[in-house]
Amino acid sequence: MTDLKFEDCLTRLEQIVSALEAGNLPLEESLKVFEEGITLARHCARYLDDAERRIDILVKDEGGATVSKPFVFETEDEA
Amino acid sequence: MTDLKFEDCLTRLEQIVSALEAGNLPLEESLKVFEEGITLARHCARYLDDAERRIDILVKDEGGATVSKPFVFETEDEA
Amino acid sequence: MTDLKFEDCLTRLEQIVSALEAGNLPLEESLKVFEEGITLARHCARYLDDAERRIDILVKDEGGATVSKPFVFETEDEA
Amino acid sequence: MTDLKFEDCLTRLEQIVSALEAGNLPLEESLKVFEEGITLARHCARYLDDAERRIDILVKDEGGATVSKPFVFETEDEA
Amino acid sequence: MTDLKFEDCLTRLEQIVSALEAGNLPLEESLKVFEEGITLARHCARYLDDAERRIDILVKDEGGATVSKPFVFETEDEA
Amino acid sequence: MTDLKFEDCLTRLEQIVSALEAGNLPLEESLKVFEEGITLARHCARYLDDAERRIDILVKDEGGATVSKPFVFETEDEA
Amino acid sequence: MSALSQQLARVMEEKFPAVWVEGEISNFKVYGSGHAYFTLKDEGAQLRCVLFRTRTRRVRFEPRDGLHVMAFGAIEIYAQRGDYSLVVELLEPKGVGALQLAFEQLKERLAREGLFDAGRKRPLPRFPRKIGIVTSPSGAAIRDMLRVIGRRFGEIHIVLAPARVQGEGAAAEVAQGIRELNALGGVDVIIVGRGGGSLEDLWAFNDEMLARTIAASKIPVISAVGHEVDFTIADFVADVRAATPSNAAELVVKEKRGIVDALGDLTGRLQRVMRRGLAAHRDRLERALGRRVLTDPGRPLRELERRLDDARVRLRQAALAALDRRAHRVELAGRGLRSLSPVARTLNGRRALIDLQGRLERGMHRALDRSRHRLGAGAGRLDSLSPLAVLSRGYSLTRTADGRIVRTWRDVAAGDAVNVLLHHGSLDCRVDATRERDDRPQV
Repeated sequence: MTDLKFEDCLTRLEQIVSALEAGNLPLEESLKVFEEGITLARHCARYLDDAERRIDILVKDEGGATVSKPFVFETEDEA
Repeated sequence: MTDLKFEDCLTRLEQIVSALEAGNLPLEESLKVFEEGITLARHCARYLDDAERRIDILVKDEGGATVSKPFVFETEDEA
Repeated sequence: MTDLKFEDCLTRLEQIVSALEAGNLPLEESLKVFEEGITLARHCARYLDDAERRIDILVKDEGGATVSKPFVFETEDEA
Repeated sequence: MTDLKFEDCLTRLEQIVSALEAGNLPLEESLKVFEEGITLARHCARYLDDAERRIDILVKDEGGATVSKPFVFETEDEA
Repeated sequence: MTDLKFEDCLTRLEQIVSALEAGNLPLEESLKVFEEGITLARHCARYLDDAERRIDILVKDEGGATVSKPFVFETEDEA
Repeated sequence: MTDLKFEDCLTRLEQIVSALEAGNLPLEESLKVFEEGITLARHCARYLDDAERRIDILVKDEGGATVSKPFVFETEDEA
Repeated sequence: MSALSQQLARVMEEKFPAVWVEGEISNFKVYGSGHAYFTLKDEGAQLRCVLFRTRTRRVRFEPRDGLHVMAFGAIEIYAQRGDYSLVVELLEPKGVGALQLAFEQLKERLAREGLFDAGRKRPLPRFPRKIGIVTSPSGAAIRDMLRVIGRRFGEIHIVLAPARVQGEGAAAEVAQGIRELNALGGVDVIIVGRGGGSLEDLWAFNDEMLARTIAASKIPVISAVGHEVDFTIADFVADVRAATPSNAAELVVKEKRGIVDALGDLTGRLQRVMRRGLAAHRDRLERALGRRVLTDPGRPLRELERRLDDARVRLRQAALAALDRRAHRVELAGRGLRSLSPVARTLNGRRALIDLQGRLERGMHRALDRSRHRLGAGAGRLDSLSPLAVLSRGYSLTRTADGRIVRTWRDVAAGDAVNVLLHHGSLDCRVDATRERDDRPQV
């Protein structure tokens, strides 16, 4: 999952949800993709939290130096 | 039964029920498949319970690290 | 009689009973088949007892480990 | 008479009775066959008693070991 | 951003606003350009404040020596 | 700007004002020329303040070189 | 020949020492020596004329073919060519005045040279710091100019180059003044002029040399000669012509009030436009900053969050639904399985077995009964057929030791052991004696 962007993650998550909702997957597969989905959701949520925090900082940081750290969607591996 | 996946187990269980319903089996065979069926049903139910628990855990475990143990249908032998 | 199944035993028993009921057998023969019949009946009964017991266990044994011993119609010789 | 079976014994007894009823036998012969008839009758009765006992035992012997001794019509000589 | 002039900064800021309003950017890109936009806006505002102050000084500085320091749009890096 | 004539200063000032009023200059350029304009305006004002009345007449000295001397207008109108 | 010629010459020269001749100039030519030769002609005659270099100065106009002139001079004979000509002392244009003609001619020539071209005209400095004036220090012109300048903007440096402005040498003095002011340095503009007067008075300003000096001046020159109606060559060659000296001063020196006002105006515009520009930029910036994407940057995040939340809820529901579907199947199968428990089969089997066992036992008992019945029948009949039945009536049966039945006295011998079988029991006896006869009644 290392190179996936947020949007890709979210899309993948939604695909997983659709696939699960279609109900054609074998149960083990369902559980596997569910777990993947949970991991993706957690990544996405964490990224969104992070993004929100950074936006807050940016917006409030009137006089301060800009945070130089770029917005990168970080995967679990790197977290 | 070691290599059977959940779906295979469930399918086998349903086949057993059908076979028993057909009523063509000799008693010994009936007993054997009944026993197999009971074992399968119990496995399946236990697997489902376990899966449900894990789903709840995964869903609730917002910030925690993902449980790395995969969903594997475990047979009696390995239990 | 070693390889006879429950159904075969019952069939054999019916043959014996029929033969006995026909009344054509010499007494020694009658006694011999009677004895065989009794043995068969006893085997069958014991088999049924065993089966019922096992079924009870299987059905009632919610959480317990499944009895791994298979249902085999055991002959006298092996008893 | 050694090799005679129960049925043969009974048949012989009935021959003896018939022979005696015919009344053609010299006394010694009559005495001999009569004596033989008596012995046969006794043997047969004993055999029957024995058979009945064994039947009873077999029927009642619910849990006991099967009597391994076969039903053999034993002659006087061996008794 | 080092070599961007005020106008370029403002234009870039407006482009960023348009791009953000179009809503076609992936989230990471959005955040990146938002950050860039905030930085640009802050730079521009600071530059305008500075310019206004200098204009005031120049206008009021009747007899004083002209400030020789030129108006240069300074980027963060150089600040 | 020391060597600029009052006229050049004023001309340049007019150019600057026209250029600024045309509104095509980038802000930095505007500020630069504004600063220049302010400096020019100040020069001009100082020039006007500093200007003095003086009337000379060219005469030949003993060696034949042309020199200037204050000119006194002898008519009573001027007195 | 020679004598005749000399005589003719003497006669001619004596007869025509000075004559006025009127005619039209043709074949006018100036030679390298500076002498000019031409022919005067009218309808009926031609007269060769020569204008020596020393006399050309006196000609105030430019002789040219076709000009109608009056020539004054003496007739000379050239004996060696047999020719005569008029040695011109004075040459005057016929009809128009010589000065006027000269003015027109000079003007035309200089115009041809391009000295009057508009392109050569330099703009006047609008705000001269130092003004050079070439005029008479005692004339009305300088007085008028100083008055005007003093009134308009007194704080100006004026350098006066004194020069006579009429009469012989005036043109040269004025030209000298222009050159001196050029040499002085710092002079922004030169006014050359004088007050009004007659054509003759103003003549110095029609001088060609002065015109060329004005043209050569590095400093812009204003000519202000005479009155409005007076035009001189200087007026044409100067960068600007002023109608009068006062007018020249007005052209050169602006009203101080006006300058100060203009400067103030410029300064004001400068500041206003700069502030407007800044305000416009600030507006642009504020507009950009006011856009919702910047004031509410979290909105797209919230949308994504909603999407994410939705996906999460659905994910959980879908997973649980997948489980439920299976659970239902398992439940169904389990219930079916329990309902299909082989216990029914075993009960059936047991019933069959019990039946069979009963039939087995009954069958066996019947078989046994059959046998017992046969045996009983046989044994009963046997019993009634016993050969020893007669013993009950008192008979007995005697058998030898070896079991032979004793039928006759001969079957035994005395001393033999015999056995007598009675109805009840038996007797072991020994034969005492044997007899052939016994006491039985005989038949």
